[in-house]
Amino acid sequence: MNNEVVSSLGDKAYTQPAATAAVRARVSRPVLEIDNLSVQFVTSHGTVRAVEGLSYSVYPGEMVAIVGESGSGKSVSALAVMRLLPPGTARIQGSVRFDGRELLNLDEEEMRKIRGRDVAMIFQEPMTSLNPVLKIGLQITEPLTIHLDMDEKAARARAVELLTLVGVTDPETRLDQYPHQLSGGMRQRVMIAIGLACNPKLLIADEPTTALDVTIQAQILELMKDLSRRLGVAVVIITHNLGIVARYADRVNVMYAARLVESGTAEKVFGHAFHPYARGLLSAVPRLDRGRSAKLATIEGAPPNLLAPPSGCRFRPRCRFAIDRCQEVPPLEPAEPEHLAACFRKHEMEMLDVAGQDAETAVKVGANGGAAPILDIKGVSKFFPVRGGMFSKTRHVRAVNDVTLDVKRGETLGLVGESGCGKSTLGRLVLRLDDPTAGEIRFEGIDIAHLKRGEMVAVRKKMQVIFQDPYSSLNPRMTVGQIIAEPMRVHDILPKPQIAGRVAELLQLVGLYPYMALRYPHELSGGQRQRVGIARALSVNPRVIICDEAVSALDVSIQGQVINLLEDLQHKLGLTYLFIAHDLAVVRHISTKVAVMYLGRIVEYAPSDELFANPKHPYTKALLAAAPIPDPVIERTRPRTIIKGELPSPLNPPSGCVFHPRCPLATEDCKKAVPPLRELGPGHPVACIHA
Amino acid sequence: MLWYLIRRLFLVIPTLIGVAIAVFFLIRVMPGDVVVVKLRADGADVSEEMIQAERKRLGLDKPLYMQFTDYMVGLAHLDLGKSLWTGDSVNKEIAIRIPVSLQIAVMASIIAVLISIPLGTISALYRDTWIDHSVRVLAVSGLAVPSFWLGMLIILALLALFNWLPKIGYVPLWEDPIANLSVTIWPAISVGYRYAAVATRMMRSALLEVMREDYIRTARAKGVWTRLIMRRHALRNALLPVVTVIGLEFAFLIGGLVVTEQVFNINGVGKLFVDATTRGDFNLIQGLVLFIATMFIFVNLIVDLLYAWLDPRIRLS
Amino acid sequence: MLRTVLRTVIASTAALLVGAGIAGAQTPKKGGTLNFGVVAEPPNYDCHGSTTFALVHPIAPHYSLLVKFDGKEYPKVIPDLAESWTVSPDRMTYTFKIRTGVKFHDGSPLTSEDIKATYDRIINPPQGVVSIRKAYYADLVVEAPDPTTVVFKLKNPMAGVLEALASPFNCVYSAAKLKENPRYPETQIMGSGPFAFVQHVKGSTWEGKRFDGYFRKGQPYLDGYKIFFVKSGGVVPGILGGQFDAEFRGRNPSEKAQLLEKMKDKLTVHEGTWVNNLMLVFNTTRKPFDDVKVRQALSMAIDRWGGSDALSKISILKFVGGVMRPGYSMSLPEAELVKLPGYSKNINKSREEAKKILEQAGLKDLKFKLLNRNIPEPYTPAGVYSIDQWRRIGVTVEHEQLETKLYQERVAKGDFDVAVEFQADFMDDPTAQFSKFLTKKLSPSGYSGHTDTKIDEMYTKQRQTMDVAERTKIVREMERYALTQAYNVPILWWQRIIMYNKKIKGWYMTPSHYLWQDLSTVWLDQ
Amino acid sequence: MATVATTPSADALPKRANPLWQFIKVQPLGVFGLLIILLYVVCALGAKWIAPYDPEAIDFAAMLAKPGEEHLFGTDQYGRDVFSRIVYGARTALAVGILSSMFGCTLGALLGAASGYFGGRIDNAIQRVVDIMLSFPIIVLAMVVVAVLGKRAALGIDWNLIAAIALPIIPKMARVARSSTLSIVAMPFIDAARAAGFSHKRIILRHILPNIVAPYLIMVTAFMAQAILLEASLSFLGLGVTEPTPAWGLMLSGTSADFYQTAPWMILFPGAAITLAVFAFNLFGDSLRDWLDPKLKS
Repeated sequence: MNNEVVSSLGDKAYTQPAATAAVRARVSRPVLEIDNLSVQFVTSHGTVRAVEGLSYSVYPGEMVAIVGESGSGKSVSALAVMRLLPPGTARIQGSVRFDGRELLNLDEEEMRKIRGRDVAMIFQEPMTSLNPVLKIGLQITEPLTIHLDMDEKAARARAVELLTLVGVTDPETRLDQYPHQLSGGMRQRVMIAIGLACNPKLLIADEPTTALDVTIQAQILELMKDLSRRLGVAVVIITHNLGIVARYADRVNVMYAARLVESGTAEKVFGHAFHPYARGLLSAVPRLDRGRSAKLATIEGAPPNLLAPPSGCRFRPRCRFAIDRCQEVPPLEPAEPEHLAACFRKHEMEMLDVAGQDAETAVKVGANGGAAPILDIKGVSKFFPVRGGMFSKTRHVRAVNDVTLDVKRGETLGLVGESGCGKSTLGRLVLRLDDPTAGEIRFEGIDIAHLKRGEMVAVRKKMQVIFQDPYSSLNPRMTVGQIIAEPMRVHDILPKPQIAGRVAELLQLVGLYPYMALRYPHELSGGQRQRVGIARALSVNPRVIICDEAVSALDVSIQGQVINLLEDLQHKLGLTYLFIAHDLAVVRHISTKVAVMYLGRIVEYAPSDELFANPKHPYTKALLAAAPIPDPVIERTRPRTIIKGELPSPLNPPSGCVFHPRCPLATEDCKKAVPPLRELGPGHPVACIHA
Repeated sequence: MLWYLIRRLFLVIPTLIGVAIAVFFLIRVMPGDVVVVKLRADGADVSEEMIQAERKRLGLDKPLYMQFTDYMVGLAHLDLGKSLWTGDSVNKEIAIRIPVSLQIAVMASIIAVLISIPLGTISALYRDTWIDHSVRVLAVSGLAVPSFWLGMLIILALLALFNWLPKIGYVPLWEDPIANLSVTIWPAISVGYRYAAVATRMMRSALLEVMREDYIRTARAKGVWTRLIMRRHALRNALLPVVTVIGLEFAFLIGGLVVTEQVFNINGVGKLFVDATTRGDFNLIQGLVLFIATMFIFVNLIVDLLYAWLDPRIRLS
Repeated sequence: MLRTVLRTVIASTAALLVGAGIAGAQTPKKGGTLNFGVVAEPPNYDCHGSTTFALVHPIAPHYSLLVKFDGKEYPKVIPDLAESWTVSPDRMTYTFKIRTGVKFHDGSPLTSEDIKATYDRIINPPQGVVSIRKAYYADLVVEAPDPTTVVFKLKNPMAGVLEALASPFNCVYSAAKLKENPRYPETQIMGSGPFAFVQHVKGSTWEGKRFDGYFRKGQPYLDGYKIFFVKSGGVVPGILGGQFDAEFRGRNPSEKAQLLEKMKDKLTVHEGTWVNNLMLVFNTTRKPFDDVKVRQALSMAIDRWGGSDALSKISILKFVGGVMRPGYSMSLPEAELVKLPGYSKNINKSREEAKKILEQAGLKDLKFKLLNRNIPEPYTPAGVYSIDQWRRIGVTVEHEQLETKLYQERVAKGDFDVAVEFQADFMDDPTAQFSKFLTKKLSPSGYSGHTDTKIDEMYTKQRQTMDVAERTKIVREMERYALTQAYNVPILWWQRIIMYNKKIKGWYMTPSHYLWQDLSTVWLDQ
Repeated sequence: MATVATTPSADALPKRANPLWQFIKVQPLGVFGLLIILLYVVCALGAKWIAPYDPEAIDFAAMLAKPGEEHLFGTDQYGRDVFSRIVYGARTALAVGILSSMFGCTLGALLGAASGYFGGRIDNAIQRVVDIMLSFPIIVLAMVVVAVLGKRAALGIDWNLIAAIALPIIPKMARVARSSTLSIVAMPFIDAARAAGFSHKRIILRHILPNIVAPYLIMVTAFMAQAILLEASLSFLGLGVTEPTPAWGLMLSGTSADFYQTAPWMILFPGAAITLAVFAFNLFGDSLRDWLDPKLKS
């Protein structure tokens, strides 16, 4: 819908060093000073200490990031600043000073006057954060009429101005549209426009891009950074994405289990973190700029339950370097100028952790190059019919369009692309959860695309799947043991008496304990559930496992654990993976070969290292450019080509090369014919006439 | 929107035809003979021969398929046939009874809407206070009290307090509004209570749900004052499910009327239906059932359209 | 030979006036509209094809009859269109002198032709016309030798001819109009009665206005009447609310109590017997009801005298009687009645005996189903009461209350154990009252299915016996026999309670709710 | 790697609490409803011992007695004890309410689950039938069914009445079950089951049905309330239970209607009994929904 929209920043690279911003910030008074803030929720199960002793400041024009895994209290702290937490259940203590005024003492009416005028907030889900039954115009002008007493005409004019500012084309028309008529990216731009309406001094963005695709994420973040600098608005950005922090934040606050564990400038925190959690986090995240050389370092275990957190340092149970003293709460103290950490052993860390960095190298098993492909996909398409009106023709969503791929035994094929590109559908076709419209899918030489239901059973024992959402991929009414045993029972893999033993074995294999067989899924954490999903897949001794966004929903530290597990299993059991993901870094880390999909088609296909080192297709390049790397030093020197526009509707794909409307290299020829895959290197086909 | 309307209208047709067919065959397997009831009503000694003659006169001796064809042909002309009891056309029989039933139904709906929206809103706003609790108790009771019993209690109360009983017989509103309302208001309250209760509950829970929505948080973050949040942001969204419930509950309203018209001696569609069933007047029953079902289908159609109109996500797609 | 021109106004013989004082010989006042309720609505307007009071109450004022029952001196038959009549000595020819100058509502004169056409329509209905009582008149041949004379000739001897001709359903129609359309009475009203038709709002009201050309000079007194069709429960509110002032079918004692409480001094109340009863029909084709002993035992279990006291307070069931209405000249006197099984005043003895009989028959734990209509008054109390009575002798009875149409079907098919039937007609004549006691061969409503032709023989005999004393003897013998055989046994006879606003005068209560409803003598004292 | 120590957190998870205790703690109103229901159940089962009089015994000496020591809730026109009739009436109400609701919901759930799981033509056909059935207001459908089927009593229960009350429930439950099934079919664990090559039967029985138990239970309780109300309405119209069987709706109908203006206790108490029963089922149903519906949980 919005292909024509061009990012307001175009191809501008980031040139101003972050340090200057920080220095400039020092000279003025902080916009926001948070001191010893704590938030508690009283629930029927007990008191949840969601935020404890949080202190930080934000200076004008500065972008401060708050990083942490889910449940670490980062969003709650932001809502507490805005006093938007439900009044009955939340207990807020400490001090929040905005422009010198103590916000926590204000009465509701005074606070209301500050909200939206001096402090604005942007939320994660642009889909649900806009009122579906009100026009965009009204939603933008609302703060203007409320806080600035503008009349309707003036407010409308300002709204047009704001929409132009955030890069929404045709703003006049947009004002009379409803949120559902806009794309996700557009909605988030509208949210930003609402936030900026009254020229606030502080903008709090709570995971503003988590729900968006990587290319759109880059557009939105660039916009925010640019606006922050141009308008001098201080920005607090809450995120779990370390790459974003590295690329955009001036200063970083790392939260763990309701407390701040490390705080400092981006360079210093990313350069040499002091707190073992921060260090672990940084090494646990797969990096786009590193190949599949090393196993990911992981933080074992899971974050504590905030109903009954461990005493002392909250990280103690997971910390390799914990000492007796850690039973006291470590204060957040400067470890060096502008760099604070809450760890008693912060100064020894540099020394201690080196030993830990003994990541095994060369885990790589090269694909046995000559072997015949175990999975051979030829010209597969899947069109979903969409019923139009009563009198209009049935149209088709071309979810997968003429895809050809092959996977060799023991290999991992990574399949990347943005949401809606058809990668999951392709996975479902391979599993025969959907029937392909055309083409053939050969598994061990048999075309399974046309097998009957009964004949598929034999294949199904050899091909299994792991899904993204660890919450809904396990039947909530069955115990873990039943879930894992079920395929074995049904397919008579093992004699009945041996099944229980095998379940215990499998649980251990995936890093769980046999006693967990009696638990129900909801009694496990997300990471544990994903392990159960893996155990279930392994129960039939499969050859191939389709991993459909298998780690996307997990927190960074857990994600690292699961990725390592998958790699281990591959070595042990000689598994072949089809790894579907949108996170380029994860794909790079785990895959031997990578295929990039766009709008139902493969646009580029190459061995992993080759693809990331030498991307040919402009879309691949754009994807890589848009994905931030969790290293501010690298980020600040990386040229950033932000791809414009958004993904077109697969109902009505562009003619010729489907990427041409967004492509910087596009010419008239691109609109004419679908570009064929051309071999531009050994095993490196690309579908672009300009590459 | 226009397309939506047309499409919805077209979808109604097969349902109506299905209803018509189902009604016909359902009724034909109904035991009992209208002729016997009619001729032996007061116990007269009626010979079998006489009964057969009457059956023939009413066309009940025709084979089923012929009766069915006549019925469907009639329907195509919007003709529901003739009452086997009175010999008058079913259309006419129904038309006579519509005004009073319709008026009561409309009044009950108005009562429901007028009560439920403010009450549900207040209840949600003052959640978990005594106001909320009393509204909820009132609402849950509304679901529990049988409308006919409520009607009897109203009569008892009127008799005890004012020594006055509602009159019988319907005077059109425009002829004598006071006489009209003194007849219709009581059954309207009897059946409207449940209606109001259901809508109040829906209003309350919808509003509470809406208040948890992200866009309400957005509005608060914008600094919109609470009353404006309620009016502009919450109410319109919360009304959507309430509108649906009002449509669905219309069926209950009709059901309530069937029983309550007995209590208040209202010469309405409900009473006609009960009479027709007791008499076994096939044509009238099938005509009435078809009529009521059609009404219900159309009320829901209107509600759907209203919903679509209120919700831009449907209106503009 | 009977010849009656009785016109004195005296207190109703059958009516007991409560709280109303004695209706003195006041001079009727003219004017006003009589508003009254009717608890059912006629399906169509044809008297000949109907059996219901729902037709009589709205329609009787529109039509004249040949002769009619006297409201004040029931069961005396008095002239209506007939001025006088003679009966031949062999009682096989009845000659009626018709009034002159009688006009239909459309102004056309009424002659003997119209009466002949009417009775021809009743006796030999043309195609498409329903005449329910045609069998009753099958022995009659009608002639109209001149415009003022109608002659009925009997093919066989028949008792009670005059009473039969006084049927309120024998509305006299216009011969000319019948010729045009023999079915006109179904949808149109065109008679010669005291009131002309105004309108019928379905489910709601019926209106008539005075017919100035009515043949009785000075009558009717009313300007018109308006009927409100209400459910039974709507009568009391209707009268209390002042919407209408009377209901002429009959109310139950609790309604009487309610109305008396609220409008004591403004109410006239009549109470008396009613030519209606509820009876138990035993299905003699089923065991054990084929056994006369069992039937008697079941009848004996029912305390009629005690039930009369109690049920009369809550329902319209009241009088203990046999096949004939208690108090009617041909009925069995009480002294004889109490000797019959089930009528003993010593209920305990009676029950003991019943128990013994059942025990002897090996039916100690007898279980059966009682089929009944689901009409609250008086069927439900009758059912509930009977079941309770049977329980006292250890018999378990399940109550099957069905909608009338389903009930009718089951009874007609003979698919029941015991059923609660009712007997109702506009007169006490045994020929009408015994129809349900006969074999199926003779009567379609001989539901008990017995094949005892002795009753049939006695029935035919009494019908043909024209001497009243002789006939009474046969009838009493027949009643004794029928009650002893107990194919059908009456439970209780009904009480008729009529209440209306005191301002209504000139209405007399007969034991039948079908009679004296032409409203020609009714006036309003206001 | 395989020996990773993962699970200090597993033990930190809240212990599996006793669900009944949980319910009592979180849903006091629901417990209140449940207690009332239990009270009725006790009445129904122990009617013999609780009721001071035989509910069908006529005693004209005590006709229309006012509530008092002798007769707690007074007597009706036959002198029958109203309190005893209400106690026994719980049998009818609960039997009809529970049985019809269970039959209706079970049939509806099966239809809905089949409709949602198989989709396509089967779904279309079932949906059309459901649409048609839903076009009749409940009482109208029930009345026609009662009229069509007549009465068929066995074990002291009129099964045709139960069928008549159950029938209108079927399409409503089918709708709910279908949408629940659709949302469950969309869940990855169903895909996992299909990918594992399980049969339709196994998927429906093991994976879908157990997961629509919650909406099923919620609907069963909700419809029990409706069924009791519907039975009362039908009995009131003279189409349900017959005299002298004690049933609440019946106690308000027929000849009782002639007496209630002078003997109001005859209708006050049975009506209150209906109201309280429906109230209790609604209260319990609401709480059950709040408790079982994960959407509203947080």
